Amino acid sequence: MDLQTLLVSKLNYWIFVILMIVGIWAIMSKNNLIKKIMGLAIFQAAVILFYVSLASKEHGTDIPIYPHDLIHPEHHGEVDHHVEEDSAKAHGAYEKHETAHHEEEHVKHSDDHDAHAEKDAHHDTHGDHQEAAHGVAHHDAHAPIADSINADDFNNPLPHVLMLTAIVVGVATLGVGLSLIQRVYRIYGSIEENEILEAIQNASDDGLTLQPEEEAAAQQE
Amino acid sequence: MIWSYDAILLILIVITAIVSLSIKDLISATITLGVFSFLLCLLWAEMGAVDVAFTEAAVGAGVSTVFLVATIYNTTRKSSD
Amino acid sequence: MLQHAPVIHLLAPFYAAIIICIAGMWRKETAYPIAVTALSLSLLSAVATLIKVGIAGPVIYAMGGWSAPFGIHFHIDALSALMAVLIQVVALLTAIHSRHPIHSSIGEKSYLYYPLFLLFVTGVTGICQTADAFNLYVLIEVSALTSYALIAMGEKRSVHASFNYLLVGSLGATLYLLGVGYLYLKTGTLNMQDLNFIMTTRELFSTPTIQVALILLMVGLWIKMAQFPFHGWLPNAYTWAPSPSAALMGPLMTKVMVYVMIRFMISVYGLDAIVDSMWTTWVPYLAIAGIVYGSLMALSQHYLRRMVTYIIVAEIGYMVGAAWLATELSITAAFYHVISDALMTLALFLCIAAMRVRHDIRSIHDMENIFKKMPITMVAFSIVALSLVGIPPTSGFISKWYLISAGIDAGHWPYIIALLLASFANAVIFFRIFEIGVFGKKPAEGHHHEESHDKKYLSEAPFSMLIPCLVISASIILLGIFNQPFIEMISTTISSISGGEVLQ
Amino acid sequence: MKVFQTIIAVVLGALLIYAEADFPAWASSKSPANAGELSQYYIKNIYDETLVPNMVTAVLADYRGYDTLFETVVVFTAGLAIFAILGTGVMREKKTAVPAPKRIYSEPPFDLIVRISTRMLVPVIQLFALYVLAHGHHSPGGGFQGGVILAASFIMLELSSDLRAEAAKLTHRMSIWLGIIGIVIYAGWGTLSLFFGGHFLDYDMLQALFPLDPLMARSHSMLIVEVGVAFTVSSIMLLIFRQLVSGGYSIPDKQA
Repeated sequence: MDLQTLLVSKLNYWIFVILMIVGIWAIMSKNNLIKKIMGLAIFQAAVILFYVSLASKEHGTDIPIYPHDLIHPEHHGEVDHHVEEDSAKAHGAYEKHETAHHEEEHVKHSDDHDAHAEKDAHHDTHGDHQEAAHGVAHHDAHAPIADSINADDFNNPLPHVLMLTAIVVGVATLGVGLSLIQRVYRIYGSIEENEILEAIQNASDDGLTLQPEEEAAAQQE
Repeated sequence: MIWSYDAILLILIVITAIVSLSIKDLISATITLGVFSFLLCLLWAEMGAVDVAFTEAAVGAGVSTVFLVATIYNTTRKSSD
Repeated sequence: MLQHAPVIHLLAPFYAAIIICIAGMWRKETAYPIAVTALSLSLLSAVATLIKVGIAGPVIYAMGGWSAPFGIHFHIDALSALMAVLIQVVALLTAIHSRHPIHSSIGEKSYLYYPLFLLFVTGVTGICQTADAFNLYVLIEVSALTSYALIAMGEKRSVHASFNYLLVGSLGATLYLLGVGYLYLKTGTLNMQDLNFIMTTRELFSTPTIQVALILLMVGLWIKMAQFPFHGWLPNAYTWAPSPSAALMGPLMTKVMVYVMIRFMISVYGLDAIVDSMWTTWVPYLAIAGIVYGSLMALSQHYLRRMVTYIIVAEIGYMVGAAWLATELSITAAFYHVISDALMTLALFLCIAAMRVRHDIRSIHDMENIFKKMPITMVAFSIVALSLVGIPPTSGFISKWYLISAGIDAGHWPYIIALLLASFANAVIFFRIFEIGVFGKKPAEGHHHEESHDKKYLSEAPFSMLIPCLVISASIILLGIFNQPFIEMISTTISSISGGEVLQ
Repeated sequence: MKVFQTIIAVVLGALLIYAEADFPAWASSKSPANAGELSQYYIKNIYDETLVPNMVTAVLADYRGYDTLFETVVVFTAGLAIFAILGTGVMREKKTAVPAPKRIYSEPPFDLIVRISTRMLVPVIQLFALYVLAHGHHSPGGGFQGGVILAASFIMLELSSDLRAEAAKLTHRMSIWLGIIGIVIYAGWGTLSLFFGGHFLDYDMLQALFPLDPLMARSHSMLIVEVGVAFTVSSIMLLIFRQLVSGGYSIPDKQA
């Protein structure tokens, strides 16, 4: 395909490649430790750009949240008391189905896992559970809306979930990295890679003679 | 998901990324990284990823910039490259 | 409760970490006993799962009750069950060992050290059991973050080493994440079995995206396991870390990444797809470079801890090389070597830490007459040395035997030569140590050996450090002698996975 | 030395560009990821199985709840790690190039405008944070975003007023406590379902606790889990900020 469609149709992926190159180049060749951490942040942002751009669909698709009218079709103006009746009825029907399950009355917020009571929950295999989950779908308070949804209307929710995790993990790594930078600054007096390596070099000719200050400090106490 | 709006944002993102890595003064480099993150948040929102945009704004741009400035406060502000 | 065993030996260290955080703030000394009881409980549950897997075949535990592709679930076959048991054994022995060194070097922060220790074990155990590619990334990050902190609590130079490890480790994990993203783009699922199923049915293996995904995954994992060109972070990180951290992470972090690599090779890509690809030609040569580099660097070190780190780099070369010969025998040999090498690395770190605590021995030259000073620890040390060199009764010999037979079977002669060279280098290293240890410095160097037998001279390692050393060296020998069940279990699992039938 | 790095970066770029030719068109609903069985199932069945309109929150807290649990553990671990690296024990380092900060940065230059405006804004921000947390099922938001905004309001308060006074109010011990409470709520809620015969993190089984059907049980369990996440994220982000600003000295020694 000619360059125009190649470039236009996949602009996100081109920018993602450029950002990755910038990020990995910064991590490797920047001298300042904080610049290296920034390079890492940009590198992770590039991967997030890749994931989110593979989740979006054609123009006009909606954000991955069900619009209100789709969920409660019968809410156009009528009083919603009959909705409560359906749920009560469905709830009742559901109750009979569930009595077969052996229930334990005590509600112990199990904090210490080792201490929990020995209780064999004769739980049938998870396959059967899956059937129960599908079974449940027919009992809920409103008509199942699965068939009335056209999957192409909404963006793919899965990459969004993965990227929520990736962003938070990125910030956690950033926090730990910055605390390490502060300790490095306090020990060597600089956050420039070359100055730190010099400080390490003349602190000890090799690993052998270095007497770890902390260990010595700890022994003195 | 207007393509042209997308393209402008992406170009701006690449520019702010490169600029934030090349500024010598660390505080302004951090602020540029903040701009980079907020542009990313704008891009996610525009691409339909609303939750990711919210997280990027709050966690990615907001808190990381605060952490970076806090660290620069405790170390040096000037950087050699 | 046995049905929930896979979750129990994941939650036991997790809840113990939380309890220690709470209890530790008031009384520091409660941290150690809680950690040891939690790890012993999780060891029991891991062994129970191993037995169950041995009898009933792979255990599938669906998280949150959702069926296969929609929710995350554990797929525990013999490989992951063995790894889980190995992790709990290493963690328990390191926890027992860590009482004395932690108390002396970072006593007042022990209520922080043990939660990080246990969260690392939780993350690594989770890695071995999950069947979801993205969940693996989150667990890699959990174990990575804890290892940055565990390293940075060591000596002064450990902080800079930990920062370098953070940069390179996060780079590796993000490359792994990108590799998973490429797989998801082409197949649409994140579950390992599902990936394999879709990739085989749609013959996606030859498409550029899946090839590049394999490159990204492997580069990411090689960075995390310190394979030769990407090993820069490992020597400094494990040399300056506190000894219990090095004893915990040395055997576990890198070996679990080898397990993840093998899991991706056989369960996701499938052995038959990999065998005829060009990977099986150039990767063993990369591994050979790693073996040669690691052995030569280990030979040239005289600082004990740094020497062990280079031995780890060489051992990783064995495993990657064997795995990428891509025959069932070679992967069985690689996996067996994962187990035996984890035990050997742990034993080395424990003995060296014991020597350092009692006689402040840091390098080879300090080890004068060590056999007289610490006879029991040196017995354990010499057993490990024999195992590293590959002398029969030990597990090192068995793993080298299977590695070399796999090399012969695959007809890859340079790999066999590299293995023999590495064994020879290990022999030189350890016999040099024995020579100094038994006979002391040569008289020509002007050191007369004082034969005084006062109390200070013959002082063994503290009791809590001695037991793990002995247990580990005994288990090395036992693993060597009773290797047949392990090899049997591993090879049947690998052949069943790569035998084409897809475990849905 | 710079040449070597640029070569590596360019090689990685070339590798990625080589793969791009094979990518499906950028925003195509026919691409394997979007047309795959997994995402189709999610889009179609989420509301029927969890009564939660926001698909992302549903997948985050319920289908992949185990992922989010370990993500909360990552945040908690980061807090512990920073506390261990920069914590009190480090203060007694003897021979360091730069002496550790002796006293906490206590009194910012008094600025009436900043102080008054902060005092007016903080309650509004905290209210918004709780709204984001509680409304995570229906609109974008949830545990993480709500927690971080809550932490941001405390950070704003501390930056504008006296850090030592603020530190005394919410000590590091309290922050770790809140972090633990958050994780215990999340993991404990998952473990609780073990006792009712379900698998780990299986909210269906918890309808025995609530007198309502499993769907509502799932929806409410997700809210409880999000509250746990918000506890951990807000307290740990505040702890990380405190550690980084004060260089690990914000903890009054007697309490360490």
